[in-house]
Amino acid sequence: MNMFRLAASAALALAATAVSAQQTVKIGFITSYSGLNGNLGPYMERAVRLYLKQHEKDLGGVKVELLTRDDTGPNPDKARQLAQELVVRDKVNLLAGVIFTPNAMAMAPIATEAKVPFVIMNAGTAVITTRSPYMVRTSFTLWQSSYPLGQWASKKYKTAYSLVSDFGPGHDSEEGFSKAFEEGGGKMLGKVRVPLQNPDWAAYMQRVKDAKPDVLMVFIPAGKTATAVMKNFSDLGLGQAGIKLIGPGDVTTDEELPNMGDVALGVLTVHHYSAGATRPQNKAFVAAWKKEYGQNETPNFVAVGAYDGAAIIVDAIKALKGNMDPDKTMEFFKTWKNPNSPRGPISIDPETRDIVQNEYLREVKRVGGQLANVELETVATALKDPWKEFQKKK
Amino acid sequence: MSGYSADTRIRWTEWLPWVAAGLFFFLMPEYLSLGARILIFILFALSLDLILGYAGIVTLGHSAFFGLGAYTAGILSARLGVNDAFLQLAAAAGMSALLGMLTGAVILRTRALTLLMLTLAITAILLEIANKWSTMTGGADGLSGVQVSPLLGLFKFDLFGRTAFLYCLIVLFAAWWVVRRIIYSPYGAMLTGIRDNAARMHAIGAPVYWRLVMIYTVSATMAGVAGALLTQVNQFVGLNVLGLEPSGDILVMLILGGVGRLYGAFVGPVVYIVVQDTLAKQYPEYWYFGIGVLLIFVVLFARGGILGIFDKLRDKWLSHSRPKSSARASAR
Amino acid sequence: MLSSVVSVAFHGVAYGMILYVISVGLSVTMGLMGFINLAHGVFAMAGGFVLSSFMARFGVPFPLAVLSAFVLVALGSVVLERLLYSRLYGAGELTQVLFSIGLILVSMASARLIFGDQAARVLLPDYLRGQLHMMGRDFPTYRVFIIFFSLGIILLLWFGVERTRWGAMVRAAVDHRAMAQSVGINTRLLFMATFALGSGLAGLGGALGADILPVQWAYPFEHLVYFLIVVAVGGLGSLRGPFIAALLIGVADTACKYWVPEFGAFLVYAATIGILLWRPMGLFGVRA
Amino acid sequence: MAFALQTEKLCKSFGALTVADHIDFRLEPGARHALIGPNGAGKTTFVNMLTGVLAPTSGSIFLNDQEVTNTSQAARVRLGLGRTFQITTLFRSLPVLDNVALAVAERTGVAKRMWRSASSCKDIVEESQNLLGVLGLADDAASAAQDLPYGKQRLLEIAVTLGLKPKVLLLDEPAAGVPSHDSGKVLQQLEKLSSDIAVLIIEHDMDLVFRFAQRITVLVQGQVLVEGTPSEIAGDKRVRDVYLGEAHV
Repeated sequence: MNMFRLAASAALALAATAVSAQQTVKIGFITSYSGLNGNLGPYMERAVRLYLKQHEKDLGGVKVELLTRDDTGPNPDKARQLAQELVVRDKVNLLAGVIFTPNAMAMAPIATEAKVPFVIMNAGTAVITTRSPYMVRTSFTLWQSSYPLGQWASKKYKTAYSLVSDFGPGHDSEEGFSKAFEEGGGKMLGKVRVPLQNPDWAAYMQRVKDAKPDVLMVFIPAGKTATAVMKNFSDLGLGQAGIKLIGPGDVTTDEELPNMGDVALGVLTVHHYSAGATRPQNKAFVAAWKKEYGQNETPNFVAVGAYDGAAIIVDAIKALKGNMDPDKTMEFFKTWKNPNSPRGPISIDPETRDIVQNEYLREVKRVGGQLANVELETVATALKDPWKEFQKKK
Repeated sequence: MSGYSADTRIRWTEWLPWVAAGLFFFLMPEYLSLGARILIFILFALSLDLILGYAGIVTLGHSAFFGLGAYTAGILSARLGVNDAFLQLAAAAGMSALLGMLTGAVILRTRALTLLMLTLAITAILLEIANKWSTMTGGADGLSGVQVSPLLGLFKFDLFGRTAFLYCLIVLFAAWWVVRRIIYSPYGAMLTGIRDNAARMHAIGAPVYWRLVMIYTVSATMAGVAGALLTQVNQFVGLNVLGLEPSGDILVMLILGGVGRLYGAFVGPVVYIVVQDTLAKQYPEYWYFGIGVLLIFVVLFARGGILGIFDKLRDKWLSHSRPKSSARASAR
Repeated sequence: MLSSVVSVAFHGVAYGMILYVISVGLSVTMGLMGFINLAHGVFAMAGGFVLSSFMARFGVPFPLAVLSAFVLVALGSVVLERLLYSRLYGAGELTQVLFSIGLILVSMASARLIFGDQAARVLLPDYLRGQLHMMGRDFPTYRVFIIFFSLGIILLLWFGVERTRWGAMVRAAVDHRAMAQSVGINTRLLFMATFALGSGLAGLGGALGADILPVQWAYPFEHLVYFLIVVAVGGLGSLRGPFIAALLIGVADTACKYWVPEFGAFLVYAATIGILLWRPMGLFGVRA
Repeated sequence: MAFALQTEKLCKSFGALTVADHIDFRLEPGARHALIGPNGAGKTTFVNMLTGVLAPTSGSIFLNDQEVTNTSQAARVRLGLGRTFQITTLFRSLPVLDNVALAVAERTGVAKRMWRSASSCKDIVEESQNLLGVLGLADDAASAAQDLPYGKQRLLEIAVTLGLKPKVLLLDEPAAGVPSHDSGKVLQQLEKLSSDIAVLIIEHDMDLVFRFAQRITVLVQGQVLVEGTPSEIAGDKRVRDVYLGEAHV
């Protein structure tokens, strides 16, 4: 009964903060609860609620009101309409959330025109933050994970094949990986882009198998598609044929691991967050999550993006004492640092307003009877979005 | 109610939607972006009613024209720098008309499930093109950078959506006037004849197929204009304007309001979008449960859509004063 | 080259078989009852969830769980048929479209509430995992199983329809509905039984295919287009038609992905348009 | 002299089954002609070929000396060929007036117009009302066609076709399904038809046929058995054999 629990906890959170409400900061929170990948929205909202609950006492009496809206999946006109309403009618101080790139892009002009700071908590196409000076991103870009992945892979393997979903993040991942892989002396045997909604994967896997690369790099949106890919990889015996499966962390997102089963064992990925990471901040985060939402629940990278998104907002409120002047808020965002995020130290690049973070190489292993992404090494430290760095050089 | 026995004067009830829109503008200025969205979908539904309600063409691919119109307007601005609103509308109308004529000429000889699948396949192919041709359309990331110059050089599209709302309202009013003229014309009467009994229409010498192609083209044009409006209001085009989903949505909205009665296209989108918007704020993960229940309820208890309920009530009331209700050329 | 042809044909056939087992019921209900049932995928989804929860929660072995998916979905569909569908026979296609979309929405929300956001978890028994090595190629065991199992089901179904009294009644009712009624066939019972069988098969297909087409609450909408294409291309009211169509789609889709992946789903839709313009009633349609 | 309608060696077969076998048929202008024959003689197939619903296997059809063998149904209607259907084929949910008006509008070319209101097309409405008046349906103009009693639906069927001002009128069993005490009314209306129109009637009701027709053609197994005046037909032994034979079987 997710719905009722959510509603109840929301009501509680609001009631609790309402005690000494002189000032209210309104956050227009738009994410996807229904439609394609509608499963990700709740992770985002839970993470934000959890952070607010943990830190409401630090707010000095400023009340935070979260106005949640469903953009029904990759539905930019809907997202834009909701943003417009939140700004015009509800007079929100901040916009936040957004799973899908097109939705973020459609909302960009609203943020600019209305001067409303907009915290992107997921959508990961590199170009997004260039679309409005009022955007800041606390999640990731695909280049951040795929580029170091390519660098690392080029040291171990000679040939690679890439298989990505045919949309912005997929293209970013493909470009980031192959650029790094080829710079490191590797050879791309092929690149395939797969429709977002693709029923059967066997044909693609067969194609890869017959090309006999050393390594297959996969990016697909997190969720059940990832499971389907893993199963097909194993069903067609690519592993036995000596092909290694790697990718940005979306292939083995923490919440899907139980569905994948043993086929996921040994898969190597590069990502900024693993629920299984052993740093104390993360252990505390996971424990709090399980306490709040149940022992079987695990946070994922969407959750951590939103959790840190809530952190940046709460810190801004504290610093500005609730007076959320848009330009001052943006100034604060640009210099924000958090050495204690569950994913390690992070900060915002003042120039691009994009996240700066570490990237970890992980392997799926069995830990205490459960599958988990175990961090092996840090392959990049305080990494800025490589795409934007390359753009600057041009 | 169309045809040779119809009273074509505008009844006072027909002004109600416009009065309501006017009141909405002044009384609920904070909801204007939602309002503009509703107006656009009313126009889209109206275009569908012309072929579904009056000519009996059941389609799951009407988004092909809506989407083509949206992309035409968007590409014109974002890629070619043509920012004049009326030029964009005209181009969208022209492209959609062309597509309507071409595809209509190929598929309108078929019926029922076959027609349903052909229309669906056409919009699915357009969706694939929009997805793959990303240099032109922006692909799955959507087409941003669309701009619309101030209307007549005076009215800028503002953040509150005032200009957008009035602009959509004026376009919708013009479209309503056109549609109303068509359905009360001999052509409209002829279309209801085709819907009612196509074989008989052949036997009285009507070139049924070409007549259908013609009205399909008109309807496509109007859907294209609706799509262009969506682009202009949002300054953005996403892939979601094409494919099965928007086609299904608009079909549901129209049937919900009532098919073949002109104002069903007004009532359906208002109810659907308002219910969806309200439910989604309360239960973002489960709002479609409520919509589903609403649809099943309408099917079981209110055939003929929401306007059908009013008809039944009126008939009941009239049957007290008159012995027998007169014939009505209403929907099935 | 030759060996890749074998692989493409193999994967295409396996995929086509799943599509057929799920869609054949739709062809019959649409042909027999004239009901545009867009909600057919709901039954396939239900089958997937039955399989997964029986295996995961109650430890039911795979074969029994598959059987349960068939039986439970068939029974469940009878309830729906009696309560809702039967009121709408002959109600006009628009009403049926509206109703079935409503049903899809309600069942998607319910599935999400009950089973959550994750796809149904299917852990195959060990004897169905791994590969079989034949003709110098590897073939996933589960897909080989799917092909043979589905073939068995299909033969059983065809035998039932061609050789039994029930089958004769169904065929009579599809071809000449009024006549069937006038010679005293209890169409009410016949419809109910046929509907249950069709839905049960969809449940079976959904369960069998859950490892290939992941079952999650959005399932009924995601795959709707494919089910409809199979039925329309194959022809309403036919058993053979959708079989050929499903294999065609399965193989064409797989071939397109294997050799020309940059064309995405173009080929399937273009083929659909081509075939329907060539034969508007579908390949083996009894009625359009 | 030109014939209103003429066929030459008209043949139609469905596989091995021949349902029209070299039919040579002539309809004179202004004729009152009946086509009779036992069940399965191929009458309806013949009518469907004349109107263009079915394409003949071989042979040709002429309408006022103009060959129409391959022209469309609609084009034949424009050339003056009107037909009624054996099974009532009306615009059931539309008002009676509109049923006729649609035909009148189609004939006069008004039906293509999108930009003026239908009910303001006075000439169309008046002509339709007159036609309804002629057939005794004036009081029913506003009812839906499906609400009319069956006898009146048959009359409306004729009224719709007359709206096309046909030179040649094919009546496919106009009294089919009409109770016998009402078939007189149908006949009454038929007798009022203008003498400019050549009428071909296909009918089972022999009473009606012999009172109405001036010439009769008998079709048996897709072939013309005999043609003549009513009295010649009534006296023809072969015809009696066919019908008596049928009656005895």
